Amino acid sequence: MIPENYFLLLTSILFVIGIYGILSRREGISIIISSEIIVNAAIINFVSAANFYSALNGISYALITLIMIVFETVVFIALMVVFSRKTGSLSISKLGRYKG
Amino acid sequence: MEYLNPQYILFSGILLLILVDFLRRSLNSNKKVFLHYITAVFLGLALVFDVIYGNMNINLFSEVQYSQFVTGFMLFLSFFIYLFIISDKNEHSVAIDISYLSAVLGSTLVVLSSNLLSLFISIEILSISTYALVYMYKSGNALEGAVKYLSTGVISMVILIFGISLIYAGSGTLSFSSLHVISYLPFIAGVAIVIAGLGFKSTLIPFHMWAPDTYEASKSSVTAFISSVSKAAGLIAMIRVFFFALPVSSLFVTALFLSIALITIFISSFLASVQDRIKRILAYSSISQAGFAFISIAVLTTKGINAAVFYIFAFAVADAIVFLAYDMFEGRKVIYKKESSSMAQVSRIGAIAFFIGVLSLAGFPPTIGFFGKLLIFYALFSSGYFALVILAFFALLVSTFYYFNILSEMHVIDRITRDKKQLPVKKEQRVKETILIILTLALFIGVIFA
Amino acid sequence: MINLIFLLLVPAIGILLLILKRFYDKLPSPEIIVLSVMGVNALLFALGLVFGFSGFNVNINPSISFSFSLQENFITIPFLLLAVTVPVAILLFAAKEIKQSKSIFYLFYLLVYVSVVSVFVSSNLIVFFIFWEVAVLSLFFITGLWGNSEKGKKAAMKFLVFTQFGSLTLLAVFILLFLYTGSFNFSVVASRMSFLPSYIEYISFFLLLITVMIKMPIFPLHGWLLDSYYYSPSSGTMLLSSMLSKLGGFAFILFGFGLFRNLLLEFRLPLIALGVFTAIYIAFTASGQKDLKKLLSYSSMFYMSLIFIGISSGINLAVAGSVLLMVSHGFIITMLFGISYILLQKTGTNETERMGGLMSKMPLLSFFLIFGIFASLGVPGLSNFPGEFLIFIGSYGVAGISLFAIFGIMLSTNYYLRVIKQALFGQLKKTFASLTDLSKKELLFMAFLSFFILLLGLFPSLLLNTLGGL
Amino acid sequence: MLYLILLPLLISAVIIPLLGERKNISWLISLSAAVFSFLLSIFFFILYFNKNIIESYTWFSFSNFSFSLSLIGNNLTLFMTLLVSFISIMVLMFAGVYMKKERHARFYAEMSFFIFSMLGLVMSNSLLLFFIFWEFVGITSYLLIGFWYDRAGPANSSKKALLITRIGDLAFLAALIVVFSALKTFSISSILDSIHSMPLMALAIAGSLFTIAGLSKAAQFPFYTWLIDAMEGPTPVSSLLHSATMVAAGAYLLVRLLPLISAAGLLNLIVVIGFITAFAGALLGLKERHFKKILAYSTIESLAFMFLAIGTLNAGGAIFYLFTHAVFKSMLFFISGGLAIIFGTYDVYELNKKKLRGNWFTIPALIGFASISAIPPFMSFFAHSAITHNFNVFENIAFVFVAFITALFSFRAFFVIFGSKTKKPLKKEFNLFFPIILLSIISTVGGVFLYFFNGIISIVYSFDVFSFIALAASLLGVFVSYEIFYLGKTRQLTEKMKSLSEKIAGYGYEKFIIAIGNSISTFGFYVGKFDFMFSNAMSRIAESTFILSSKTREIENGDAFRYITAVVIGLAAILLLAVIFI
Repeated sequence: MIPENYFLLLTSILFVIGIYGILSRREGISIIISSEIIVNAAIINFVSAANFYSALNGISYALITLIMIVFETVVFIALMVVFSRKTGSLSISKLGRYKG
Repeated sequence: MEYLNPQYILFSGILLLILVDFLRRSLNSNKKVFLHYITAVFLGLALVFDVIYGNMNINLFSEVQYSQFVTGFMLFLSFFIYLFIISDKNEHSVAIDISYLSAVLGSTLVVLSSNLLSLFISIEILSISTYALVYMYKSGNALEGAVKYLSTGVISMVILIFGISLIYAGSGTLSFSSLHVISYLPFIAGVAIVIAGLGFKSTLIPFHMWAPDTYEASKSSVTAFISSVSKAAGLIAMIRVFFFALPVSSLFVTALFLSIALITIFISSFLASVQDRIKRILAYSSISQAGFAFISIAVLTTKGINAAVFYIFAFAVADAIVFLAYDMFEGRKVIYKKESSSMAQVSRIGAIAFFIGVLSLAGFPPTIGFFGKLLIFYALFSSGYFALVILAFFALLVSTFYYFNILSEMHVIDRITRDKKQLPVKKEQRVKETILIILTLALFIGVIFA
Repeated sequence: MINLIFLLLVPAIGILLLILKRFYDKLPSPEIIVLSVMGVNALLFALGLVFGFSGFNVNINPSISFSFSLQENFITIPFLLLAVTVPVAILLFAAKEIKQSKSIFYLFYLLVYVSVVSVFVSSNLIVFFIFWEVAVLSLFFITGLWGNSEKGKKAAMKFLVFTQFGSLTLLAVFILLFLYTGSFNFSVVASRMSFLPSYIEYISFFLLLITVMIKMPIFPLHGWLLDSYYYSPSSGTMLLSSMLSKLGGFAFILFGFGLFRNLLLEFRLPLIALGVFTAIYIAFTASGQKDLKKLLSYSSMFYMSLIFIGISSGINLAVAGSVLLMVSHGFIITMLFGISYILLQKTGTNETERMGGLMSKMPLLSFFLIFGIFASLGVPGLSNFPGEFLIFIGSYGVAGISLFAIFGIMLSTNYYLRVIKQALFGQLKKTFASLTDLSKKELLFMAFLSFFILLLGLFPSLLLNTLGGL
Repeated sequence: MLYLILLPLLISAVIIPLLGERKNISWLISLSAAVFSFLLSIFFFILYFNKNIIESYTWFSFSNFSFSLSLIGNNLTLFMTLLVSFISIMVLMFAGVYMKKERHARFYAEMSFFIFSMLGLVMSNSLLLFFIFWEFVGITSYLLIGFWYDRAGPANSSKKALLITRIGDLAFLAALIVVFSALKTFSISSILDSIHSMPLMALAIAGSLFTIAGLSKAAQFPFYTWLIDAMEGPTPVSSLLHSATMVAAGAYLLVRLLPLISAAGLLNLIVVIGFITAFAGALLGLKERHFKKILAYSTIESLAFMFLAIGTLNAGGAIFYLFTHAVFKSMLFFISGGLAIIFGTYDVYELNKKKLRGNWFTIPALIGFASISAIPPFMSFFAHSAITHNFNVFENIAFVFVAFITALFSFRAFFVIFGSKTKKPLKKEFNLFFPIILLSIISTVGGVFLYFFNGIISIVYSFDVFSFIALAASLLGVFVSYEIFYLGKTRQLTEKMKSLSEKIAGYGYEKFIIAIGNSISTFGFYVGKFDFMFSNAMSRIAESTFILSSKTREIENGDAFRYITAVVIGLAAILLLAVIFI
């Protein structure tokens, strides 16, 4: 039985990796991919905690999360498609019409 | 009777619309207007049922003391904002109706959720449909607004779910009734991350940066929805989590919340005062309103929560009014502060409603904005935060400054009599003005809910 | 018995009529509407003096103790007299001054009127505050929209931000009172003042002081005064000086003297010293002014500082004197500002040095200017004297330092006489050869105010007898 | 019923402006009002002789404090009303001649009000009422001095007069407040009864403030300058101001409050000031060329005599001298005015060229100047001896010098004006002739009043050695001035005297006062500037924060990536805080 803390450590590392991924690239797609890493970390958390507390609802939370994040990703990618069609690039830094 | 509550109504509305849209080929394109009316009817029905029967009460979603009031005003605002949207003869697709309905559904669900995960789901529903609304309701450069909103939103959502998962890992439950504070690092970290995640929706600094741009980029009537109903949902979520679920009354949380609130109030006020475009001023002012509501949440007392709920109501109505009114002016190219003088030419009633709305935002009596602030200060005083109130006064002064900069430029009034040259008034403008009048009346009558 | 609500209802009807005038042009002109509203109100007030006033109460939201309740209190009558009469005079004046957007101007005008009246009669602190703010707002717009075209807006903004801070501190006081007494109702609050812990009492008292010092205004917080007095239209300046500054004094008496009397007595020495300092400082400041309107603005503040001395002495004699002085100063300063505007209109300048010898062309105006100046110098028989006298007698009993304020009167004699000498005496300048004297309407304005100045000066007991409750 | 004396003049003051400019009617109204007052005064004088009737009315009252106005009828006050109304009749008659060509309504209304105030002042028993009339007198005199407002001189001098007397008014006000706070009453009679129950401090303050009030009203050192300038006003005004009203009010106040002043221990100070003023007035008068200003200096000096009497606790002497002085001084002013009407000048050397000796003015003028110098058998000789009654040796010696110098400077004027003989007689106008003759008769035979006077106020005469020495000094003064100014001998001495007086005049007291006035204005100007900066400072601070925030807005540069970064930074900050704190 792997201790709960190991999972937490793993997910924290994943979280940090995800954050790093978000900050390191400016392409919309890399943002969503890095976000997926964080979501995966969350799912791992849910599942491992469900195992730890031997309660099933953790598993269902993980599934629900998966579904919701899929919606989000879909919307994001759809928008990115439009975006790349309009601007010819995926970098979200290219926007600057509205500012301070 | 059990099913006659707004959530089911809205949900069935969404289903109906999807069905009809699916069968759209067989429908005449003139009939699209009919779909809008159906949407409006569903919203209205939801409002009526909320008033009569209250909300749904199931496992993950349950009523709390203020939920009927909050969903009530959310539905009220959504209904009128929607009427305002459809009073424009612009063609818009059924998709917008659907996303609008689901956004409303999401925000009412946020109020009711009694589990962190259901809260997350509700916020997701709300967020996703508002992304769609911002993008699909075409105006100028909606894409930019949508992208900014969405990219910030996605990150906030994943942060939120990660925080929730940490809380689950720490405590083994996500239900508000069984959650309790434990001093366990993952749990604490989870709570901290949840603060950050929820901060996005309620536009607290530093999670606010998308807001001015998105507000400015999207159509003003949509902005009205985002800045009132959707933001109200975010703040209510804060209340749900930090007052009911995790009653953490430690000094640290209070200090953190208060400092976030103060930073929000001050920075947004100062930023608003240097803006040139009216809509952006309003956007920042809306952020500062959220700060005020949050300052009241931050004291984490019953008085504070009551004050916050009332204040959320107050600023949501006022925000809705100013953005809706601004929608009328935006169409006539009233963009910059110095152009506000021509507001009254566009619509006199619109200008007056805008005026009163801004007064309410600035907290001038006898509007409910004043009573909201009264309650907030009351809550702060009863918890003994005297210095905080004085600080808040200064922020209020700054906000008075920028609000009245618009108003004094507005000549609400000066030009009306002099220039007989009124733009031609269309029938839909009359409808819009009526809506504004009703909302403005709410600014005065709302006192009874205090 | 006259119900106090009528005093509010009549102007409210006037406001409605003004709004309706937009749509039905057949209604009489705004001036006439406002004048008749004020006439009816004055009549009601007179009837009320004879038959007595009765209170009014409607509960709106019991959970925050918000009820629309009106009630006479111990200093209402003199202030009501001021609020009911002076605006009539200002109206006579504004009818000439305001040329554009009349109906809107009078809308704001009536708003100021109704809110000042309501502040004086309201017995619920929220109602008090609401009308307090409405008055500020209306004057903000009057200053900003009808004032000096370049600087009016900035001045209005300064006025708003300053007074808004004062309003907020007042609000804080109200909330603190509510917190510990559980009610916004004035009489209930007054009866439960012992519930307040002492530190809360201190805090509220100082917050109240800030409010008062901004509103009246008193030395360190008077920054808004000059700009907003100077750049307002003259009728706005009159409203500011005769009505708004009196609200500050009213609040100070009602709350400072009525509720926090112990603290007032405790702090009266420093407060009186502050008042004396302000008086002398402002008298010096005014001596340095060449511009008549600026000079009058500062001199108005000088009298407010005397009032401050009177109230902060906490002796009922001096407080009664402050009430008298406030009422009388309302009349006098209105008249003086009116004259300064007429002079500006006729001579094209506000600087007394550039006038000269106007007396030979405008004997009536000169008469009223000299009359007003002597009235404000406290010549017995005119209305300032009883007030000043009572203030000095009362405050001397507790702090000998208050006598030094008399030095300020000396200085004001100096600058007022300079005004008379430079503007009225001396040789008539050739450019002014075609000046004409007061018109009928202006004469009426002056005579109306002079009547009250004389009346209150000769029979101060008219007001003093109503102050028995002090 | 005493207020009846006041009513006619008040009514006339109200009616005259209402009637407007009509030929002579204002004059008639005011004159008849004064006559009425005079008759009423006689009536009341007889009625209340040797009684002490107090009539009290409550003006207003508040919480146990009653602000009452009361009039008192006794020998002193009613005698003063007689004097004031009598002199007023004379002055108004004279004004009928002098002011013929001016606008009447304003002048006579103000005159009536002025006389009304003075009558009220002398009768009032309540200090409050006293103060009220005191203020009225001051302000009406301001308006009267500035009657010719369109000339530069009156405009300036009226302002100066009111400013300086206002010092006294406000001192009076302050004293009033001090006294009232101590004794809770305004009634002079009860105040004087209970002086000893007053705290010493309050007594000293009140006493000195009252003294300042009296000094400034009576144009004593250091306040005397306004009186000289006040000569810019019309001559009837000057004569009224100088004889029985304005300046007399100052002395009268101190006479009424003499016990208080003496209890405050200020008598010696008053004596010293009296001597300083007397010397200064006489010396300054020596160089003056303007007839009215010479008379003004003599007024200052005469009032100084009254103050000497007051300072030696000799109220009767002061009042007697006040009466005497009122009579001859108003006559002298009539003469100066009459000459000015005929010759159009007040300059004594100009008048000298007109060859005046021998016309009908000569004898009254001689009587007048002799009265100034206190030469028997004129009334003022007796008055002088009444003044000196309580003097000690030093005071007596000083007074001898004063007597000499007084005679010198007053006869200088006489000899200069009436220096050369004329041939043609001057026309006599009744309104001018009658008052002058009547007053000169009174000044001549006034000594007979002595016994009568003694019944009114207790006066003690002291015809001792010093009074004869003083008389001798006066005669010497007359002789010297005859030698110098009439015969023109000893030019050197003349020059020396002139230069001496010019030195005194040039010691810059006038300049000093003007400098004070200017420095107040300048100081006020800088305070005003400071205030302007001060009030702008706050808005400056506000503006600087806006500049700061216009920098902060740069952070939001529209780059969505930056927004995400902000979210992450916020998250990191919160996390860090959470971890650190827990």
